[in-house]
Amino acid sequence: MSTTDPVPQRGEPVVELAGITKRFPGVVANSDVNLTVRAGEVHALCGENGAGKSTLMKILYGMQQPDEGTITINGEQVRLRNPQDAIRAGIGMVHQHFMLADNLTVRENVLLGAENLHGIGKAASRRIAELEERTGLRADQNLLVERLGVADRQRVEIVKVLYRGARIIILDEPTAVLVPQEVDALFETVRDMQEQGFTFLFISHKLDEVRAIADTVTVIRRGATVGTADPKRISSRELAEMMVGSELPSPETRESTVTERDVLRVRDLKLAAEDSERAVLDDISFTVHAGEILGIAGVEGNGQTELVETIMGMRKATSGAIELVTEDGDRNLTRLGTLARREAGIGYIAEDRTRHGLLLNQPLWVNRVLGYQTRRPVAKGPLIDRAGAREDTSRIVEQFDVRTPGIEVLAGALSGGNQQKLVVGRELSGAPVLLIASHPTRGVDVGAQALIWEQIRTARADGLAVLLISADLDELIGLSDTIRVMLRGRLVAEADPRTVTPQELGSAMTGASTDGTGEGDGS
Amino acid sequence: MTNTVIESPSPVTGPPGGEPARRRIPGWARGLLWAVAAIAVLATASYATGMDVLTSSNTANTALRLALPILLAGLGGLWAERSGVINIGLEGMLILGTWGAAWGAYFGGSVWTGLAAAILFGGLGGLLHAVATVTFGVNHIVSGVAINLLGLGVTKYLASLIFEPISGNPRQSPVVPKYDTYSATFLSDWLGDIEAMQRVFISDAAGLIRGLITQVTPLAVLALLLVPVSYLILWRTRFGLRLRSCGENPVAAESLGVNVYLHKYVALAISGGLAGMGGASLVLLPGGADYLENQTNGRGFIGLAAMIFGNWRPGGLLGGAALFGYADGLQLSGGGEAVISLLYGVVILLIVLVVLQLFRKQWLSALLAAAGAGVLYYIYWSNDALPRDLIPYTPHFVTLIVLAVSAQKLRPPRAIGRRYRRGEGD
Amino acid sequence: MKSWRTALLPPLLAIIFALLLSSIALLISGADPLLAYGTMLSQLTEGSIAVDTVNLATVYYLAGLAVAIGFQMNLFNIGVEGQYRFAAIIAAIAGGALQLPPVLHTFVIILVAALAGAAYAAIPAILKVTRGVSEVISTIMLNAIAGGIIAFLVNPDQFGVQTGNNVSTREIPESGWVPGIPFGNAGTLFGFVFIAALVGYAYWFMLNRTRFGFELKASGESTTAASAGGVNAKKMVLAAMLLSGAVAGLVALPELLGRDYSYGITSTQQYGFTGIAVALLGRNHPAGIAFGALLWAYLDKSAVSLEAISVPKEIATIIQGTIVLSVVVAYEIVKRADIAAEQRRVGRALAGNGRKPASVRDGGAL
Amino acid sequence: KDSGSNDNASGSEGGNAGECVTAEAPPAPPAAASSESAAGADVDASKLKVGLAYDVGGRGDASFNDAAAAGVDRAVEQMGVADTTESTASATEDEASKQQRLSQMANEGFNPIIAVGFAYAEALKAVAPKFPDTQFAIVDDNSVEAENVTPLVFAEEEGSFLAGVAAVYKSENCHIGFVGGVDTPLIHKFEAGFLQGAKAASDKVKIENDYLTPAGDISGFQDPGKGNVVASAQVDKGADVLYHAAGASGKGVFEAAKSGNAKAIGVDSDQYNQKTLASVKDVIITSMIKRVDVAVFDYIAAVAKDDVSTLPERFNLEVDGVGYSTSGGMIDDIVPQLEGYKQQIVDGAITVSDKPEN
Ligand SMILES: Nc1ncnc2c1ncn2[C@@H]1O[C@H](COP(=O)(O)OP(=O)(O)OP(=O)(O)O)[C@@H](O)[C@H]1O
Ligand SMILES: Nc1ncnc2c1ncn2[C@@H]1O[C@H](COP(=O)(O)OP(=O)(O)OP(=O)(O)O)[C@@H](O)[C@H]1O
Ligand SMILES: [Mg+2]
Ligand SMILES: [Mg+2]
Repeated sequence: MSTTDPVPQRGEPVVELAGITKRFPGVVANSDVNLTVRAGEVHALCGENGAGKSTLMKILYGMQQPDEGTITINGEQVRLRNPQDAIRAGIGMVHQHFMLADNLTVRENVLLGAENLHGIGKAASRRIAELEERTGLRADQNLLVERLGVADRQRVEIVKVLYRGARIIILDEPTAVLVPQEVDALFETVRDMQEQGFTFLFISHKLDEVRAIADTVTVIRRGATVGTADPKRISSRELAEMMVGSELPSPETRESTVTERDVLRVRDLKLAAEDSERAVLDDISFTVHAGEILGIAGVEGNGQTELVETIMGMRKATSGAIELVTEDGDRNLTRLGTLARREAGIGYIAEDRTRHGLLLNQPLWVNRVLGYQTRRPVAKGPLIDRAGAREDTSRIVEQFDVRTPGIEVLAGALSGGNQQKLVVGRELSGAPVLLIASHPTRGVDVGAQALIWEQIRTARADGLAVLLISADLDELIGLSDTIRVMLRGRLVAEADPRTVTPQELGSAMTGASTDGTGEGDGS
Repeated sequence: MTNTVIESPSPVTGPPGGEPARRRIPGWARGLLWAVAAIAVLATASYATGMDVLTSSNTANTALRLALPILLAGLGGLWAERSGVINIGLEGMLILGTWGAAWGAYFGGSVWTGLAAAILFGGLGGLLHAVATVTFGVNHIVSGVAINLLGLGVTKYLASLIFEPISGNPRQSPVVPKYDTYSATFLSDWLGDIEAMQRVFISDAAGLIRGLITQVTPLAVLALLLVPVSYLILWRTRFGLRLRSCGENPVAAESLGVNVYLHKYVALAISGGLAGMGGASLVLLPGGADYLENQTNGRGFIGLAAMIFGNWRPGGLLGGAALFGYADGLQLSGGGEAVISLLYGVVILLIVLVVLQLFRKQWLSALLAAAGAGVLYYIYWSNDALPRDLIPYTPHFVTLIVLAVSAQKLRPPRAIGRRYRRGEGD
Repeated sequence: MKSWRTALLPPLLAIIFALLLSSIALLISGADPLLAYGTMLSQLTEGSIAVDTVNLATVYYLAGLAVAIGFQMNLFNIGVEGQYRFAAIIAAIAGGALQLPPVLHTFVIILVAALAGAAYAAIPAILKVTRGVSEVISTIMLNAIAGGIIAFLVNPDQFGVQTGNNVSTREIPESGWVPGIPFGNAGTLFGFVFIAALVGYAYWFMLNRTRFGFELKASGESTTAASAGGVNAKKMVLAAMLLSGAVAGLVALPELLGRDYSYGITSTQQYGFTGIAVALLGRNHPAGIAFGALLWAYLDKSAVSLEAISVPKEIATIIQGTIVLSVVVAYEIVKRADIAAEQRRVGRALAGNGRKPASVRDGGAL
Repeated sequence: KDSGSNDNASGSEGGNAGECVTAEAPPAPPAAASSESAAGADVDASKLKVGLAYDVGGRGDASFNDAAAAGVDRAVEQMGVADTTESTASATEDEASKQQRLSQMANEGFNPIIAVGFAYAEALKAVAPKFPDTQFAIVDDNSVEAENVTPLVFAEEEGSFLAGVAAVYKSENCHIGFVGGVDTPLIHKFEAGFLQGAKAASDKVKIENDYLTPAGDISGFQDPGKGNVVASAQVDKGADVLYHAAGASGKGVFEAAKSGNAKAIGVDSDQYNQKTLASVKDVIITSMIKRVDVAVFDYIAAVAKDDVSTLPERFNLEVDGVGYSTSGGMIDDIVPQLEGYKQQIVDGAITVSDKPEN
């Protein structure tokens, strides 16, 4: 193996963080945090958005310097001035947001910064191949990373860490974008490696996952350690209460509000990939009724993004029809641009709020205008109604509990959850007849999550039709009235949210099962 | 209901829209293919119009010379932009290089001291760009504009301070040593014979190659070698990998212990040095000027264009520089008639494109290309000389036409032009 | 919001820094910096320098605005140079050929210039949206080509007139001029100053008050977010480029309609490149650009006086380069301080609100 | 390594000089004393303060700016001019800067003020009326109509005519070339005279004729690299005597001539003796000289005598405002023929056009 250091005995503390304090301008991200991680364990960290988990881990990984406190690795007090120091100390980190260069190959991404270990030639290739084997990565080393799906990217990240000979591995929200099966596979790998003596620090907002994999869990609230517990002896609900000091919400819908009135009709929709005949979307037909939430399940990269963007007019359908039924009657949207579709009454919560939802360098009230620049109360004819926009933004801030010092603050200065609340508030303000919600609560903490679910549900009760795309199967099952499963650009199965389990849904999403969840697909 | 748990579900290996990885021809082979295609088109045009100058050794020789500063500036751009820093200050660094070359060659007494001083001066310009953009996070374009101004102002100032007492002219240096030229005589004679045989294609190719191996200067050889060398360093060494990673995702690079600032600094110093070398190629080549105010005349910008043309790759930028140099050389030495026959070559190119697009069922662009071909053919057919005021701009026209014809799949480094600060990544 | 300190401190610091640096250069060359600066300053009150400075600044202002419009949309329109020269020759030819009543004549010339500028900008715009050709390359090429077109058009065989050894377009009749404001010995202020100010106001209004300006800015900041918000990026590229070209088309008009009345081979070039520096100096803000244009013009003008006291006038270029660089560095430093202050403010405000842990009841979940 | 220069264009096949010449040269006049302007011999100019406004390039450009400077220098030396000032235009300055330069000098009491280059024409039109008591002169332009403005223009075409004749006499291949810097009317005069002279001497001479850049792009005067390429191409086509009117780009022309075993003719001043051209002087057989220095000197003398009307309307061959140099002795053998043509032009038997045919 690559590490020649004596492997510490199981159960001995390998990482001891004592009295760590980190202040950012205006925020104390960590205050007097103490954390002890023992060799060979999976140690979970839990906490709300912005609780300071990532910051703490970055400190351990040498990317941030603590203002106070000490770090002890394998019994030796160390100063980690940069990631290089941490790597040398045997620490590796898989970041919350992928740290991959898309335009470089898998091999290059792995080698980067660790060229001294095995050179950059054959020996390195062999070692990478070995690690790919171990982590289940089945991509050619010379493939550009941009061609990989999320699960494989995750694996590349882990290969990167292993390649550097890390014995202590930090996984910051590694499961946020994975489906249950992928999560299981990841956990399998983690357990295997745990057997071999690796130590893990694991961060997740999904408490059942924490309970499934972790040996110990430490909860952080507002930058300070609340306590450490044994996850096997504590329920998710108790854990959540430790985190937020309150009950754990669940996205359940009960009484159905589905009506007979069609709102969105999509027929035989087809979308060809750029420069090729291959269909990214094939033969998609469905209808969303007023008061209905139609959930689309699918592994990321199977065409959900494209479906949403085609309905929004950001991509041009190759064939098929999209119709919206409003009070003024049927409107064929197929030939309209995005703005016209929005004006026709579609609200759109994009899957990536920073790329598609917000102008990060503009104040909140300017963001209120985006997508509504032709409509009252934010516009008057060809002019922008600044007073109207400000006023309505204040309303959203109030109504949706956006935590911000004011509406002149730049959108980029809000935390992710608050950004999302602003987007949801905006998209529900135009009195939409249809809401397209892509991953509406991704990366959002439990409190904000509950609020967003509640708002969607309220609007649904008023007759709003919702097309919901989510990777969070609990959310999908809890909110939807109907679920359709998308695989390789087709709608392959239908499931009843009242009876289906996440595991079954996961099987259908990966094409592994043709039974149980309704009509099968032909592949 | 069954709970099927799949061991390793990774059904999708690429985002939709990404094509199933097409088999790719290696870069060098594609370059060769392009070169052969280009010679074929030129040979046909030369044969059809009876203009030997299209493929004469003299044209090739001239093209090489005119392409040198552009090539070197382009390489400078490549190094900077691969590390994530936009460099429109190339012009200023080129100017600094011209002054340095003359100064070094005059006071050092040798072309090599001149070259060294040019690299040094250009490199200083690059470092200034690094201080501004990397350390102070200044907008890259602002800094580039400032460096262009400073390059001009400082060299003018230094020239009047140092050169004027010797040359009696604040805008010109005294006479400085020039590079000797070398020819591969045997090969060149043999190729000369083939060229004289007037066989289609073979003679044309011989002529072009012969032009590249006669009266070559060490500086030209060095510059050409720098293309593969740049490739090897940037794509085949650990330093290059780290440097490129700074241009693609500096935060990721940082997270792996790469010193992003240092790599950007080094990249910019090299960038400036290369641009400085480009300046030296205006001063130290036989037949060139000594230091002369304003002699760079926008070549830094053309170099930048050549680099974008070449899609941020050394081979591509060599192609861009060669295209520009060739068209310029042709127009200068062959005049209007030669340009007219080049037009014929462009028409052939467009016809090929029409066929290709018809084959791909891209009706609209086929139609456009056909219309373009028609118009150009009409111009060719109805004129024997173009308006002479426009002829000097042949290389600019050619570059535009080639860009418009070739589908643009440009792939700039992902993080180019972005501000990066240590420890600010998420 | 922004204090005067934030707006004015950086340029002041930068100017001081640039002066210090230039002083070193001056001392090396054996000149007296104080005398040099004194001469530059005292020039302001002499002859027509003050008026000339404003006149030249008008030209730079328009060029700066043209560049800034492109920057708003993340387009790097290096092509202002070619666009203004192309527009100038077309407008001069049209203006010289037409016979119209006074105000109308002027108006038509301005219109022609704007259209010609936009037309020349349309080439890179169309190449960009249909073929993906980088506007940086295409405008570099078109700048050069504009020179050829002008040489061709101004040729006496086409539309030019030869006077002495100069060739230029036919003189525009007086009905097409924009009358200036005479200050006696202090020169004549271009009437176009007011038109330029109007254009500056229109730019500000368009950007900050109209839907179009909103879409432009949004698209410039984030193409993806804008397109999700219903803004067609390609259309905005076209619009921004055409608008930028149209304003570029006006660049030569203050001189053409206020002083020269014809455009020829000795007409000044490079205003487009100066425009880039001025736009950057003014941070794309109409008032900032005005400040940058005035400063730039002043440095250009006072450089002429330096030779009289045998100081190399390259010093002015060095000052200009140093100012551009140090202004942005100073802005950067002040901005960082401001962001930190802002964060502290946000932090305090949140702390004041009592950043209570999220509670399910807050969201009103079932 | 290439030995010094290629020897492919060796002159052996060209036969002896003169084969190309088809026209009989007019008889040379009896040698007259060179009229090196004696105007200033006894003039006292100690009351004059002379201002000199250069065009782009300024003092030291080894071209017309430099020649003007030489004229003033001689005036200082011989006539005791009290004070001088000078200022140079920059390539990108606006019209107002030129006016400013002239006004500034006038305000400071300089009189006369000499504007070097036709680029000052417009500025002078605006400034001259404001300073009626100041005398102005402008080189290379006669379009300014004002009482106090004296045009100093030259018959470049006449001097170039003789250059054309010399080229034909010295060509072994009966093939010569002209390289113009920028395609402007001023340079057309050089071209026109050269072409006419060559054709007058031979009806079978082949002439290459190229410009480096079109009007408005002054880089043609500053790009020896381009000059070299164009001239090399001309040499390659067989031209063996090249005449340039390309400012600093001319250096590239000389180098092309040198490496192609051809000869070259300089322009404006005696380029054989120019420091920056020392390495190529052996190919410069003669230069077409434009006596800007003489014109400037004579002008200052005339102002000192308070009578500018004595100045010639045009500085032509007759007043030795243009001419040719013989430094290096390479055209000593054809001086009689050249003098013969010169006499014909002076006498009016030959009129030289200032516009190229076609
Ligand atoms: N670079 C930084 N500059 C300033 N403040 C920061 C920075 N990074 C983090 N913070 C602050 O530190 C707090 C903790 O952030 P951190 O990313 O550690 O939260 P987290 O617990 O990982 O949240 P999440 O669950 O959303 O990932 C944030 O709320 C933020 O205010
Ligand atoms: N690079 C940074 N520079 C300045 N401030 C930052 C930076 N990164 C984070 N912050 C601060 O952190 C806060 C947001 O933190 P963070 O991104 O961790 O939020 P979050 O709630 O964890 O959202 P998410 O879970 O979606 O990442 C903001 O208040 C912002 O001011
Ligand atoms: Mg976070
Ligand atoms: Mg985090």
